[in-house]
Amino acid sequence: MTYKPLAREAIARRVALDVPDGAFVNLGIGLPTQVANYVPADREVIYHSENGILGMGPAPAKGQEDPDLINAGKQPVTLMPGASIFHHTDAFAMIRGGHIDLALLGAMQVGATGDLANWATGDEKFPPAVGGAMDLAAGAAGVWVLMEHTTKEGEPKILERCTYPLTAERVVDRIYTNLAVIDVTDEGLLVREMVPGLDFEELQKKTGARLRLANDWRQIPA
Amino acid sequence: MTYKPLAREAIARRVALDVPDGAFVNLGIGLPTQVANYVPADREVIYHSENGILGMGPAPAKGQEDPDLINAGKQPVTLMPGASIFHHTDAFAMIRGGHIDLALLGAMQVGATGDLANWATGDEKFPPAVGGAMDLAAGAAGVWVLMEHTTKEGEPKILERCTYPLTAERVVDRIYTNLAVIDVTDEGLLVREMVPGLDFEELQKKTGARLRLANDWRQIPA
Amino acid sequence: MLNKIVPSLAAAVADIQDGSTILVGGFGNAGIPVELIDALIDQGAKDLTVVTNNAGSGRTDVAKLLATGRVRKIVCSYPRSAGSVVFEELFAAGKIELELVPQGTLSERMRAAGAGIGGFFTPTAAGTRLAEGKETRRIEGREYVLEKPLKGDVALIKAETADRWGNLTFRLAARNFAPTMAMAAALTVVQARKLVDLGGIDPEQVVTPGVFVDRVVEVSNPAPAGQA
Amino acid sequence: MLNKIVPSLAAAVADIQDGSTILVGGFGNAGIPVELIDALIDQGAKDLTVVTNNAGSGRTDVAKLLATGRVRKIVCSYPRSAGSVVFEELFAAGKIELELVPQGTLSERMRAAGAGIGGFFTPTAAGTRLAEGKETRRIEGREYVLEKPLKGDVALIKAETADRWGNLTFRLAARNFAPTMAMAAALTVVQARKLVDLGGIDPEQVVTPGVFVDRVVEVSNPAPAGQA
Repeated sequence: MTYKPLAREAIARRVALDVPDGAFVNLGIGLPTQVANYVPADREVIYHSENGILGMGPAPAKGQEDPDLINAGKQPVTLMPGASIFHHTDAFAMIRGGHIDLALLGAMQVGATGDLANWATGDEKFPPAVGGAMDLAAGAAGVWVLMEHTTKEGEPKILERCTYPLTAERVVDRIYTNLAVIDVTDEGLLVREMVPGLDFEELQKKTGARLRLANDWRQIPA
Repeated sequence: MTYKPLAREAIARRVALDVPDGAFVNLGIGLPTQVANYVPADREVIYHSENGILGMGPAPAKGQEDPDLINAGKQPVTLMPGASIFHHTDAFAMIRGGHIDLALLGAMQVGATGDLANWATGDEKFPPAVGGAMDLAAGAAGVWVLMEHTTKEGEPKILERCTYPLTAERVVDRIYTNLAVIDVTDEGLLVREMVPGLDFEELQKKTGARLRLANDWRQIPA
Repeated sequence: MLNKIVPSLAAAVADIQDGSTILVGGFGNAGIPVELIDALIDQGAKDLTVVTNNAGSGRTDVAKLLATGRVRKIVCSYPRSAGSVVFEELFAAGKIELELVPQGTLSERMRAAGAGIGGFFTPTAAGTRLAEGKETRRIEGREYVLEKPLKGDVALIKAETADRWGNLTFRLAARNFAPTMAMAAALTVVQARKLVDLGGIDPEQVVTPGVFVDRVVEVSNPAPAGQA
Repeated sequence: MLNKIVPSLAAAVADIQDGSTILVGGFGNAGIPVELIDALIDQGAKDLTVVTNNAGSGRTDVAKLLATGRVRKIVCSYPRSAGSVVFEELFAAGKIELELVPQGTLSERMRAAGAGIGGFFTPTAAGTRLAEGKETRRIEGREYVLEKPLKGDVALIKAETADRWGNLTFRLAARNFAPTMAMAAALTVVQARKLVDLGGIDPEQVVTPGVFVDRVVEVSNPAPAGQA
């Protein structure tokens, strides 16, 4: 059988279906930021930015950008009615204190017990940069990862143990890739969904940790 | 020679002369609160209250009290232009972080090295209460004590070591009593001023710790 | 839709469990959530630990809750104040346990709970009886005491303005412990004098962002606290 | 009279010493005190440690300060961002030391310095390379790292409104690190877009109370940060 991996936007679209109504959500830089574009219109999601914003709205119209109103990725944003502004220490108190329901993060690697590596490859040539990644990973009530299932070279990014420097230990709850949706459970990695046409053995081959297939697994909805 | 101890108000009046222009000051409950009444009119002093006020003004006119605007002693106060309101945790960050220039506090006992006892007598009959006393004593940049020189029974309140439970160790900078003004220095207690007519030997007799008389000591100005 | 507004005081406190730790806002008589406390009394939860700065005065609000006999323990900085007769009677009779905490440490411990801090070193109370039994450490020549986070199951808070996301403002010094307690409890319940539409509070003037609040009930004419 | 307003940028930074630790507000290009940084460059202090979230972008402000070669060490969370060419060159050449701190820990460490906290346990970075060499502790089943206060000799802050007592407001997300840095430095220097009379800021809307501020200078048309 043949299968077609999800496009990057399709990963964001798939995650968006699971973001609960009324949730306080922090979107990581890059692909996670796109999730907001696909959340169903009947859900009200409150977006948090670690530079001191709750209730971020979409990007402003061209020419309407305000240099004092940017998100954690330094892109211009807007405020929704109900938004609030606070300082950095309070923004991270929200994160560290478990008040943010969900952090959607990109990843380089995820370990079988939910370890996350998304800040450094260990390559010493470039200066390291961590930003708020460790605070979000350790602090948010829920952590979902969005990423390609393998590297460009086809190496697995889901591993028994990460080889890259960790961002946090045992924090990832769920992994959304271009091939599958996988829960991190006390009994290990549990495949909930796969793209149409992909069989479990093929998925396991592309994964560096032991997977189990949920009894009620299903195809990722188109 | 005869001498006349200062009245309570006169202690407050004497302290007021030393409160610097532009200082951020926290006034303890009771006698210290009265100091504000005597600060010279050409000085601008900013009063802090640990329940979240900077820039407190005098008591409101009768009938103008606002139940939401009280000081740490739960008395109604007013706000000066330039006042600010903040929450308790920030109010104590100001104190603990050394941002309050001066705390004026009452005391039951003061030790020769600046130990302060002003919250409990050790009598177990009554429930203990500490309020912000320990935070102020440990945190304020400067701590001045206002008190009678002896107890009603004539027992000294300035001692080599306090016998009552401590509020904080080594924090008092200066002691204003109804008999004298005494600095706590690295070399011990140094008498700066005495009430007219009091001689040093008499003061020493009423004091439970060794005093030294400053070369440039003077009479407490009337 | 995110709507934290509940229709009644009874609904706001309906599921508070026996044995809960309840953080109660207020300093002196400013900021005490009188109506929420009354609702808690009507609701009937018992074996409570109450964390609040003062132990009530007069016969209403905190004092009234203590008088029900349902408070096992009180954690506060200043239980003995003008009119704290109910507390004093219970204390003298050995019917209530008291944990005395310096006021700034009380607030900072709740802030730690709300901010995910596992503990902190404070100079307050170092060398005193209130540090007995606690871990201490010398840091840069100064003695510090290790204090632990103080978390609530429930916070009862009085606010001035609220919207359906739970954004809050307060009135003058009635703010006191409320923003910190709102962070520090698993369930934060707010009585607000005025409900406004989303956007009715300027984003830069929100004092407590809605993320710290779970339920809001309107009490447009709150009773004064500390009445005899 | 308490008057923190100084007449010029030069006067605001006149006595900054060689070897100082300078906290510089801003996140991305929002809230960066461009004119104060320029004044510091003109003033000439060297052997500096700079604490700021990003390591500058373009060739102005933080990047321009780094390019002078007077910054021995930078403490930040995210030095590598779009346009951080000056930092990258210095780092590659071994001409600047980097202490990388997670963003929330960076802010909390400065808050601890400002609030008189001797140290705190945080779950952030537990089990990672950034906790190596640090004391750790298991608290209620979770691993925490002991972090120390981070104090500045000087903070350079951009505000929107200020009065002569040093009360401040900020504009939108330009607030970011400024209130915390204002608490954390021995000398807090502010450039404000607008000076107002005492009472010109509503007491409930003051974000940084004047007690945390030492000097205010008016810069009514601040330049944008991060320019090439």
